[in-house]
Amino acid sequence: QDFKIGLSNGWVGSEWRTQMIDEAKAAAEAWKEKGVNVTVEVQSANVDVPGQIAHVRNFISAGVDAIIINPNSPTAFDPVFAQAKEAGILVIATDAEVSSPDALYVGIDQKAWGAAGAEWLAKTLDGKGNVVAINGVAGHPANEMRVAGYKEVFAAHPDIKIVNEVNANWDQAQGQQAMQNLLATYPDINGVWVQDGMAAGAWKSIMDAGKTDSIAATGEIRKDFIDLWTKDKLNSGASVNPPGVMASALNVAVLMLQGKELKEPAEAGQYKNAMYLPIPFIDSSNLEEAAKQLEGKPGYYSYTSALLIEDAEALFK
Amino acid sequence: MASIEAPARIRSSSAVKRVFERYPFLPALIILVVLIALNGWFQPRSLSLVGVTGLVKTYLALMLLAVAQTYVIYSGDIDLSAGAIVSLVNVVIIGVMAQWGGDGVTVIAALCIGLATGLACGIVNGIVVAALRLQAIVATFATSIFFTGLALYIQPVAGTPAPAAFWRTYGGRILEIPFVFYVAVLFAILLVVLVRTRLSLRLLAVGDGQQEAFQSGLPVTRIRMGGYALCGVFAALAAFCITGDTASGDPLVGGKMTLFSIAAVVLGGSALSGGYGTVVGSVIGALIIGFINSLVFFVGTPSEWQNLVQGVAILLALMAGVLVGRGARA
Amino acid sequence: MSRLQLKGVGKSYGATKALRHADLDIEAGEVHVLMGSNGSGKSTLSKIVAGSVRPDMGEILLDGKPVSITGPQAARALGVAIFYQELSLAAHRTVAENICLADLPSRGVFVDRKALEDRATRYAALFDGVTGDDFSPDAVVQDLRADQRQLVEIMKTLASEASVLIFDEATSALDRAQVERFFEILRDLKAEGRSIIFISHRMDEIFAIGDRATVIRDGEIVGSRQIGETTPAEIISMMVGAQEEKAAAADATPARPAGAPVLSVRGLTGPGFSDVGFEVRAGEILGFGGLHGQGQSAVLRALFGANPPTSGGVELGGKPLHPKNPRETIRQGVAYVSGDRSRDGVVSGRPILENVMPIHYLRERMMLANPSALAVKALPALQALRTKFAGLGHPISSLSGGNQQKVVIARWLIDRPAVLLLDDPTKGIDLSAKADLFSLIRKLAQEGIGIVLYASEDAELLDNADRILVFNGGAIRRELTGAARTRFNLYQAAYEAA
Amino acid sequence: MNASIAFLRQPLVVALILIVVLLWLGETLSPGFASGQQILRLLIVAALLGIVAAGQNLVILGGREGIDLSVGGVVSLSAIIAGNLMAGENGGIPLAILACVVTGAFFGLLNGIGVTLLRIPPLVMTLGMLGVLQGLLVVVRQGIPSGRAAPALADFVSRTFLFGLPGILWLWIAIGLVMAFLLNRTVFGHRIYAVGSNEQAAFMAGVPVRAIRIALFVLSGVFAAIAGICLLGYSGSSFANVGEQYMLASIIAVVFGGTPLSGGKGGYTGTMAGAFLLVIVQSILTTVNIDESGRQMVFGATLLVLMLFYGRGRSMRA
Ligand SMILES: Nc1ncnc2c1ncn2[C@@H]1O[C@H](COP(=O)(O)OP(=O)(O)OP(=O)(O)O)[C@@H](O)[C@H]1O
Ligand SMILES: Nc1ncnc2c1ncn2[C@@H]1O[C@H](COP(=O)(O)OP(=O)(O)OP(=O)(O)O)[C@@H](O)[C@H]1O
Ligand SMILES: O[C@@H]1[C@@H](O)[C@H](O)OC[C@H]1O
Ligand SMILES: [Mg+2]
Ligand SMILES: [Mg+2]
Repeated sequence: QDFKIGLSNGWVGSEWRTQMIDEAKAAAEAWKEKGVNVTVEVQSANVDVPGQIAHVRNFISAGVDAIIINPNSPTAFDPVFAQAKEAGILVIATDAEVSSPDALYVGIDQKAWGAAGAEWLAKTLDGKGNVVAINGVAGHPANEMRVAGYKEVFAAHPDIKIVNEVNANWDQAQGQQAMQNLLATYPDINGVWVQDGMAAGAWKSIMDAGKTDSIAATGEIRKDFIDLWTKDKLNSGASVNPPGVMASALNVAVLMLQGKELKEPAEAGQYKNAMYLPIPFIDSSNLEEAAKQLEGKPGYYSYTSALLIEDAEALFK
Repeated sequence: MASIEAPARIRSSSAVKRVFERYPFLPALIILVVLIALNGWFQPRSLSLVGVTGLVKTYLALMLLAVAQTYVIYSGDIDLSAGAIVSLVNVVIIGVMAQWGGDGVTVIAALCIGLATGLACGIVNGIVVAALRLQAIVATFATSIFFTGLALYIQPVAGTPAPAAFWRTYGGRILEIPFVFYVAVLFAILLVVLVRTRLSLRLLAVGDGQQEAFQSGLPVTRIRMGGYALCGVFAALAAFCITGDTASGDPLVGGKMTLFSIAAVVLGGSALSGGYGTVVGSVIGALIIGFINSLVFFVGTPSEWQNLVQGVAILLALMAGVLVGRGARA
Repeated sequence: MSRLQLKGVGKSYGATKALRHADLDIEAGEVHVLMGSNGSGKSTLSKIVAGSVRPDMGEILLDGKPVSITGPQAARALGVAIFYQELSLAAHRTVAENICLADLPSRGVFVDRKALEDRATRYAALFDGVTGDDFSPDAVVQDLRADQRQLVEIMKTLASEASVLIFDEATSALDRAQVERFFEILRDLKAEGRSIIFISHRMDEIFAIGDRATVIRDGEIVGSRQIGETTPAEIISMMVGAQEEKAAAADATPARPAGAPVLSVRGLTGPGFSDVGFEVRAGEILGFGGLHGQGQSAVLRALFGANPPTSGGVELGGKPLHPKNPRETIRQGVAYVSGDRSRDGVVSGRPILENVMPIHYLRERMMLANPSALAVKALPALQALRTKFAGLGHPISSLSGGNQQKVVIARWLIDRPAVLLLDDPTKGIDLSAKADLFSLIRKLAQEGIGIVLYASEDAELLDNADRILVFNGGAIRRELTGAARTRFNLYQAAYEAA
Repeated sequence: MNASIAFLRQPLVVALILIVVLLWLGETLSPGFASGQQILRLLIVAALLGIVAAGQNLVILGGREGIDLSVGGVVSLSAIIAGNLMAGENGGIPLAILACVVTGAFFGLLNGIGVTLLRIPPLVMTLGMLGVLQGLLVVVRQGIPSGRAAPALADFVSRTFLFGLPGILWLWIAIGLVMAFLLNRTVFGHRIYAVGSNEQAAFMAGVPVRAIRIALFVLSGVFAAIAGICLLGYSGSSFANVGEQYMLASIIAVVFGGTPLSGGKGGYTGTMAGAFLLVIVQSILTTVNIDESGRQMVFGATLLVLMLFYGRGRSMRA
């Protein structure tokens, strides 16, 4: 069996995305053992939404069997996915949900991801205290879902007060600057909800301000940070969006191309087309384990997990 | 008695020179033809009707935005907020359609409101740059931040879908011909008409020297504002295309297009310093960017190299455009 | 009743009083000449009337009625049009578009191309035969020569059909034939009853076309004379004021020195000239003559390395010189003064000091610039030219044109050059500054510097050059020495078919 | 009276007054904002921007629409290279500095060559170069792991070094002094202004126009590279696109410092104040609790209002 799969990634601003592509390529390789020849064609570049639509159109021109996309927009691909479907191409989105009825989402629930961090923070703070949030790019769907997730959780804890929310554009240095400004303005912060790489920046400011012991903040999953976390015994917890999501999606895609049917149709999420993957969580209880997985990896390498072929097969009839 | 002609100026090449003077986009056109050929060579299907339709759909917005940018560059100005205007108009029309429903009348009303929004943004830029005389690069960067904020206010997160009738029309066919081709033809007619206007000519004259134009009795401030207003209107048209193609609202959708629109204008042979250029060139410039991007994929560039190869190719095309254009004209 | 009247009009730029309380009457059907040295306020007055400069005080009346001229557009609406000294053309537009730009023939929002072309052709036709045959209404202005651009600016001014026409140094780049034709047109306009303000530094033109002359000195109107009732000498003495009268007269019989050759040129060929050869001796002032644009400037710029020659041999003080760029030639002792100071000379917005020093920096290979040490070098050079300035730290743009040019010349006086190339150095310079300049040049020649002088004014050449090479069609056609240096010979050689 | 108004209108003075006003405003809106410690932290952030803006300033001064949009890319690349070469070890610092400076100079040189020898407009050349650098970043990060700052570098940026100021502020002050000396007391400086104000006249006076302009772009690349190293020290580890935010910010800092984009006049002292001013505005906006949309609208409007204090172009009617 021969399948050609196109992988589209519209943002290469973080190592997470690089790792995502690498893991997906490795997953394709792994199919060889099963006698299935999966070739991947990759378009991974910094593009805007129109640019990524061009990715999809290029794949259609190239005649792929399936497209797996980490999309820059939830809704903007509806028309082009419809076109892909017309051309008989299977479309799977990962990492961010899409509204298209012609596509399937395989990845984590970003809202639950945001909520998980917030739950940990609320528990750590005993349900009370002053919290600030440092968010990614305002208006970006993944960011907004995560924000909705933490808001819901904090709303359920009347004694937790969100004193300010700022956007630092998923940029580590901006996260650090934002945290610095927030620390100066709010001397009585107890908790920080911060995403991804910005967490490392925020923690740097917290440590510079000598508040390591008095502040609890969410963390991230790159080896560098996990090491720092272990070494300085940070009061942190990180929900994991594993870069392996695209590999998981690829395995699902191949099985579908083989004509297999899902046991439970993918009908989760707001668009009723999602198949959610589990969200691991790292805190003091399993920090060591996480560190072990990352041993020997480069500093930018993220803690990961993916559906192996067997795991995926279990989901099909 | 006539003054005697100095012998040095070579007159033989003046015909070639004339041609390039009149059609400054010729070098760009040559680059484009080569790129199209290469695309066809490496991926024949990219030149099929579907492939070409897809390309037009994808890059029509950039073409329109490049044209928008051209009008301000004509007069020696620049608009770093063009992409932000696209985003703003995009969320405005999506918002209106979501509010009022997606029937034909509403869609038309939404588009009118969108045009008005683009026009208003253009006028704001015109006031800030021409009337208040702030430096265009920094002032329109500031307005771009403002417009983005406004877009975020109107629609805090990307998403809201466009009515199906809207994008199905845009993506569909009429009499077996893809709708976008009608749009492209309309667009071409519009450009031909605009070339003949007083505003076009006067913008170019202002671009040749504001002080001179003012002293000649031209209402320079009003003309420059006219350029920005036109830019706003074309940015709104670009937003319509984006909305047709993405069928949704996104407060950040146009942000990255600004710099590409400037690159497209330069690729098309217009002078950034003003006074010299064509809108056709800018359209070609936008297409060059599009074909470079797809060619990079079709030749099989490894993914981690794609951005670099695109960057280098665009830089080389920019340089070639400037150099060939100058060489041919000199 | 006067067509145009100025009453107490004044304008200051910071501390500079460009125009003080000016009163002026212009009649219908007269050519009214404005005379005055550089920076006396002629252009300021003109621009105020044309609306592009805002006066600080005073009143302007047209046909006896006070008017408010709020800008160039308003001025045109009131029937006032102007030829700008520094031109107002759009370089990438065609001649036709430029001629009609201010008042585009249109149908609705569209340009009426046909009407535009017709109108432009009509005005261009006025100069048929003197424009040069590469001139046409659809030529792009950028490709035109300086004289052709001036003609376009004239056509543009005429196309306004205004009743008051101002020509601010409209003839400075024109050749004799073009000037003649222009004057014919002016006479026709006069006959139609239009009022013309005409500004020029050329005395002969003024007496050829003017009806009345008004002299401005230091922003103040000194007085008016009927042209028929005055003499050049009277005008000049009004211009320079009592204390400087002697300055105008130049030495008519220069001594004939004959030192060693400083500069010898053989078979020099380049853009605009071919096979040019000559020799300049120490202490000699060699003149370049002929109609303007016959290669004189091009040769000088080539020798300086600004537009390098394509072939030929040059020796400077016996050593070969390869003029590749100014940097190299300056180092070897070549100096060059351009008449186009705003283009080639002045670094506007920067202090006078920085404008005097660049040659010194280069020749001394300096790295550091200590202002007080530099002032010691700069001041004598400026004083030698009697430059008027308030302080070395003031921006050069605060000076009048003539004084700016003196600063530009002064930069060559700090380190003596071996040869001084003067490319119409007095263009737009007033008479007293000219006199200063030429006496300095003579002095430099006597000190052994070889001097080549191209002057577009014949009198300057005849008065100051020891020997004149007449250029025509990019080549030297005649050499005039000693008693042969007459105006007649000069014209004859200049107008001979190439 | 006139003299004092003229004094108050000098860009540097305007910037300083605005700084004081904004600090006061910040303190009012959120007490603690104008505390000594916080001002120091803001100055560190301003220094990062200010160092990038030094190069930007030079390029802009050189005239001919001089502008360097590629600085952001160079900052990012330099941070990554530095992080990898020092890999958390102090011993790696010298090599890292050398490599970054050479890299910055190299891309500056390419820009300079494109702009002068090929006569590509600077905006176009450096915009194209930005695309190349962004692509290069992707390639580089793929091949080599992102590195970490050496402890000494981190200390240099954030720990007190002398008289209560961290090393980076001393570096910034030193750069300020060098720039002032360079621009006012050296032949090179005078030539920069000459080229920026009237290139043709400079050429005719023997100024090596092209060499000067190339040098300006090289210096811009070098300053951006230095800023990249400092940024690495600031954030501890390198990561993608760190420099992106400096592209337009550095231009605004220059403009707020009183150097018009047309070149030929202005200087670096103003730019330093301009950089600080911009950082203060941004910080105030982070500390007030409003929606991001509101923040951006206020930020955009504030920039416009601040611009009114500076370079309004001349009226065409003199
Ligand atoms: N825009 C300006 N800013 C400052 N000073 C100016 C300006 N324009 C003219 N001046 C000054 O005003 C005075 C009068 O200048 P104006 O140009 O009117 O002289 P002019 O008689 O036309 O001289 P020229 O014969 O050199 O053309 C001069 O001292 C000049 O330096
Ligand atoms: N022969 C020469 N050798 C060295 N430098 C020169 C020479 N001629 C001009 N220059 C200088 O080199 C630079 C570019 O020259 P050039 O005059 O061709 O530019 P330009 O014509 O003004 O450019 P553009 O065509 O973009 O308007 C300028 O700094 C100019 O002053
Ligand atoms: O977790 C993030 C992922 O959701 C985003 O799409 O890419 C960057 C990651 O850091
Ligand atoms: Mg040129
Ligand atoms: Mg004048």
